[in-house]
Amino acid sequence: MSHECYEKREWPRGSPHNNMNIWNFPLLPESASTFAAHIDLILEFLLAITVFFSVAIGLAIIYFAVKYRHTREIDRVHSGKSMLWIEITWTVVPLIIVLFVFVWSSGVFYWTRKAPENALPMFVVAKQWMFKTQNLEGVREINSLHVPLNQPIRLSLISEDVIHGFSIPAFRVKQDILPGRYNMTWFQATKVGTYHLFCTAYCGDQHSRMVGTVTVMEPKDYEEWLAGGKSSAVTASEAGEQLFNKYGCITCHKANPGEGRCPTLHGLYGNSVKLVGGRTVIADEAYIRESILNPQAKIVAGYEPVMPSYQGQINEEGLLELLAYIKTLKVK
Amino acid sequence: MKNYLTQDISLKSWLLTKDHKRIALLYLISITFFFAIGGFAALCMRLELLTPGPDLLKAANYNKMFTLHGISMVFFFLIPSIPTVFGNFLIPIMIGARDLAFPRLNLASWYIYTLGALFALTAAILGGVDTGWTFYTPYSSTYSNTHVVLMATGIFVAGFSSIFTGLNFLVTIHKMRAPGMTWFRLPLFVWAHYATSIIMVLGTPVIAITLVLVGLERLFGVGIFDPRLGGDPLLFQHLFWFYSHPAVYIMILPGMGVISEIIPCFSRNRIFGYEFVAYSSIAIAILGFFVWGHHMFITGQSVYAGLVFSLLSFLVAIPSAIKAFTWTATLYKGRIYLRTPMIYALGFIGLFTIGGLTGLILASLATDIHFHDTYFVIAHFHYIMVGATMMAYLGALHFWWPKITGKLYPEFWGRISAVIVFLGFNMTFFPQFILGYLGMPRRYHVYPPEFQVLNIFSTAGATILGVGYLMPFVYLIWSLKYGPDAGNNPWGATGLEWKTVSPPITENFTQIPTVTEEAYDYHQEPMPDLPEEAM
Amino acid sequence: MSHDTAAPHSPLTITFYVKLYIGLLVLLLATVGASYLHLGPFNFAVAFTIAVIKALLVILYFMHVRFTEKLIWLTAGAGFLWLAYFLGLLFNDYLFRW
Amino acid sequence: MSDSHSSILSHQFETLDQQRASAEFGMWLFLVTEVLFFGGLFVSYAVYRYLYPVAFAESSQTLDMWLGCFNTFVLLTSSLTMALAVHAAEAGDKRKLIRFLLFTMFLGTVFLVIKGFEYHHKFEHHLVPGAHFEFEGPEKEHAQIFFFLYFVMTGIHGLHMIIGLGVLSVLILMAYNDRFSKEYFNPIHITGLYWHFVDIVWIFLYPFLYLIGHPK
Repeated sequence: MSHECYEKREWPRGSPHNNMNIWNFPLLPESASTFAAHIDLILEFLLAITVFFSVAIGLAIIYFAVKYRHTREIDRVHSGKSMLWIEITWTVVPLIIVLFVFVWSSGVFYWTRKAPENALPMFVVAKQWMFKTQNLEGVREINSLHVPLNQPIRLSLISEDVIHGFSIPAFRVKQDILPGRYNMTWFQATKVGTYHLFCTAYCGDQHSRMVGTVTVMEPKDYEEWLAGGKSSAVTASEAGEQLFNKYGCITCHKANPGEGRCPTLHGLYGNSVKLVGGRTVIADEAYIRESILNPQAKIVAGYEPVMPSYQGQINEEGLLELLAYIKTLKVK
Repeated sequence: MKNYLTQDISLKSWLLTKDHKRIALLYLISITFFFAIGGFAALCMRLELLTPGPDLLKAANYNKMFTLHGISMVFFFLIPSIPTVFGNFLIPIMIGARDLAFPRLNLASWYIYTLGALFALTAAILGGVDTGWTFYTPYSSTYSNTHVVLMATGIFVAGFSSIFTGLNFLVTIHKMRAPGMTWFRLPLFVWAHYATSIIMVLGTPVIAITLVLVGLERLFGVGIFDPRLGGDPLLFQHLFWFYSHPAVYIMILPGMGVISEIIPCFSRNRIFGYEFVAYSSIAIAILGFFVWGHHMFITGQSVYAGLVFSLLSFLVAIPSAIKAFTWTATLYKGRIYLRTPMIYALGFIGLFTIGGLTGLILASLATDIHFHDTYFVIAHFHYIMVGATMMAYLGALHFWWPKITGKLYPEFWGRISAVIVFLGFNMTFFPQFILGYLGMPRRYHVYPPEFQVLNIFSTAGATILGVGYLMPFVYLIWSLKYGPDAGNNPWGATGLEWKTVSPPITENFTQIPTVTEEAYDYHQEPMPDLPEEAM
Repeated sequence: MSHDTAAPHSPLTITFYVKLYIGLLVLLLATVGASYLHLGPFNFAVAFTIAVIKALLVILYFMHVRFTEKLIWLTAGAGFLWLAYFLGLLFNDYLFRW
Repeated sequence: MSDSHSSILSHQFETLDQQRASAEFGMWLFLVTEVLFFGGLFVSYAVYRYLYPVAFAESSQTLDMWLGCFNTFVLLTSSLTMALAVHAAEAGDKRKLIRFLLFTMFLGTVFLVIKGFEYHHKFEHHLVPGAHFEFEGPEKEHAQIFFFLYFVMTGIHGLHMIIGLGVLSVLILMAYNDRFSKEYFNPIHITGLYWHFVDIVWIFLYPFLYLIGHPK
């Protein structure tokens, strides 16, 4: 890895570097998602607090240092006792401020964690050192993600090796990507353009080259782009269906309950499952993933533990495609 | 009468000394060495970051540099810095004791530190480690091809040095106080070290066992963090930060103690609200244990845990704020002398305030999404750990230099260097706040070109900061030979350490003193003039 | 200085130690016996409670904490309290993961 | 300060009582660090037992609960003999002191020998985590986590026992050389604290590792 690789990297358009004037550098990040304004507002409030107290303390120090400088003759008589009301004031006032910010900020945070129902699912599989992205239409990209404008996008993220980070500063979006477990994030882009995508969790040698772009397009352009990429691809759930047949899942998991040796997967996603031992779990992505890789971990009540493990046979992308397929299976 | 330096000057008497003051000097030399190593690594990083491309270092070497910087600065410089040098030297004298409770254990701590340091240095010389000082799994346990186990061993070993130092301080402060030295007559420096020691004793064992687990996982390929084997990599982060967040308070609390000594002395005023400062140290030490999860808001930790940790993190801000207000209020109607230690102390307040308040932005869940793992975090914790702690460390070095060596440093150069350090520091790290806001991730070896100008500012500032750090190194050593004699109490300060001779005798006091007054018994009286040749 | 009481002697007799020891053995048998019962989640609770009682007996009597200064109570308590805090805050994560 | 004291009172202390209280407090602080040291393991244990309850129960069944029970009995007995040793030291009875310390060492050694047999059994049955790990049952990986924790926890506990035995042998030599008296037996007392603490760790390890699920 040398200069060569670096030179080839294309930084997003709009990068001031392209203007050949390095002094024209930004001081504020782009704001290109629905989150940006909300998070920035909290930031601005906290910055105002920071500036206010820093300046107040700084000025007080300078004022006292000048006024009570040792060479000056000035009245220095004071009781020398601390005053309780002052102590209480400067304990309670900051307390109120931070509690206010806590409530406000936590509300926004909660919003950023819960994707809306109508969000468009997409997948990100990270590995040293690239992001592999895929949408439901089956278009796969590397270190690049195309999304339509004003459409909530829900990303399921998983890593094949170490912990990575998924950060789009312009959207105020960041989520670590863990191996072995799905993490989720979502956003809704509000401005057409191309933005930085960074890996923010240190992941080894080429960490700083694990970067990419996110391109926001008008819905119409996005459709065109999809059509261009789709020609050779199948959709994610079609790919999942192929895997479903290839690995023989279909022989046991039948469409109707009670037909096969195994529970039906139709209508499974998002519903509760009764397990041996009386526990129930919600069939979310994590549960379905575990049931493929480690089927004995949670046995559905009324069934024998006959399913073999698929650990090491299906890769992360395959699992995500299977998930996409299973999610399409509705009750017949 | 012979003092502790001239009592016996053979090398053997130094290497086998049980005198807390000599052990403090052994530590001073060791940690200065590690400060130099960490500083060198920082210099390499800043030079590399002058340009967006890879120029000076290969990616792998850059990664090793920031790891070396982090490990030597955190584990081998900042954590031991003020406690092992100034705490060791001063706590027994301040409370009116002849030594720490366990002098042999104290010496053993230094040897344990040195052993750990040798492991770490061996790892660095054999090719270094590239995991970052945080050793996140599974990268450290499975994927990294560097000397992780050796380095982890070094930190594991050095951890016991920290545990034994904390234990020694706690026993000493509880059991060795002179007659009349009640808890509320203790200097706040001692309170701060008491709080620090609590963290050392309660926190350090957890990082020790965690590093053992990482080492086992790496050596034998089995363990509890590898997700391929059903492990949870986030558990490592929990265990790691359970120690490493409180460790931040190990680094800052002793500094707060130093500032609480310097400010009253150079404003010739009692400290404002003594009890509040004392209790806030303890509050910080205890609350500091309950906030570790704020390093994991966006790692996949549960949202509920995030809420709890965020709230607790906000609460830690309160005792810290109390301290900053209190120090400022102490200046009111004082008689203020802007001597070198005071300039450092006032700089400390300013930088600590900025560092602390920007911490709120990271404790707040929503804003942390944007700032997590960016240069904003780097800037924030450098304001605390370098801005504040290093200022306190240098302030302490100047304040107690006359006591430790019996010599005065050149005041003029002291003031110049204090101002240079302050300016250089701000120039280095302020641009990094903006870089973080723009989204520049930390630990990046190459970066998008629009970030270059701010990085140039930062590197330029680092150069100035480096000069600021080199100056005391030169003139303090110079003063050992050429500095004028300090006398026993050049600052007209209160506190038992100023009532003994400079440098103190081996058992500190000819007779154990009886304490009859509170700490900081200042009455706006003028400070003694420095001799001409000290200016 | 020659009259200081060098070592406070605990008021415990050998007979007391032996009785305590027998009590501990009874608790050991109880914990083994309880493991044969099918109590669901309470199996753990019972085993844990018995272990805590055993540990308390050892700390209070074998380790003489019952007869020492407050500081030792506080110190001994702090260790276990911290462990409890650690577990409590940690399970804020594990119990509530989505 | 009398002559008999000057040899046992270190220079930094004023009185023997101060010295004794400092040593005791110091040892307790050390035990607190030990609580947190083992705490890291207990916390990890709690997390994985919560995540993989079935695997933990099934793995636990492969341990011999009666051997574990016997070992608990051995350790509790050694705690008794240690307490009696301290009692003898308080009375200044050198002969009894040495005898009880030897008893304690003997019981500690018995514990380690039995532990050794258990380890040997695990090796023979491929229950040691690593390439040769074999486990009948659906959750092999999770069982491996149980056995990893089992070996680390009991291993570190065993290491503490070995250190304890080393300290005990030094104490016996010191007692033999008349280094202790009614006035001065700090080392016996604080070693006793350590030994009891190691016992306490085992009191928790036994039900946590051996008694999950129901014996068949």
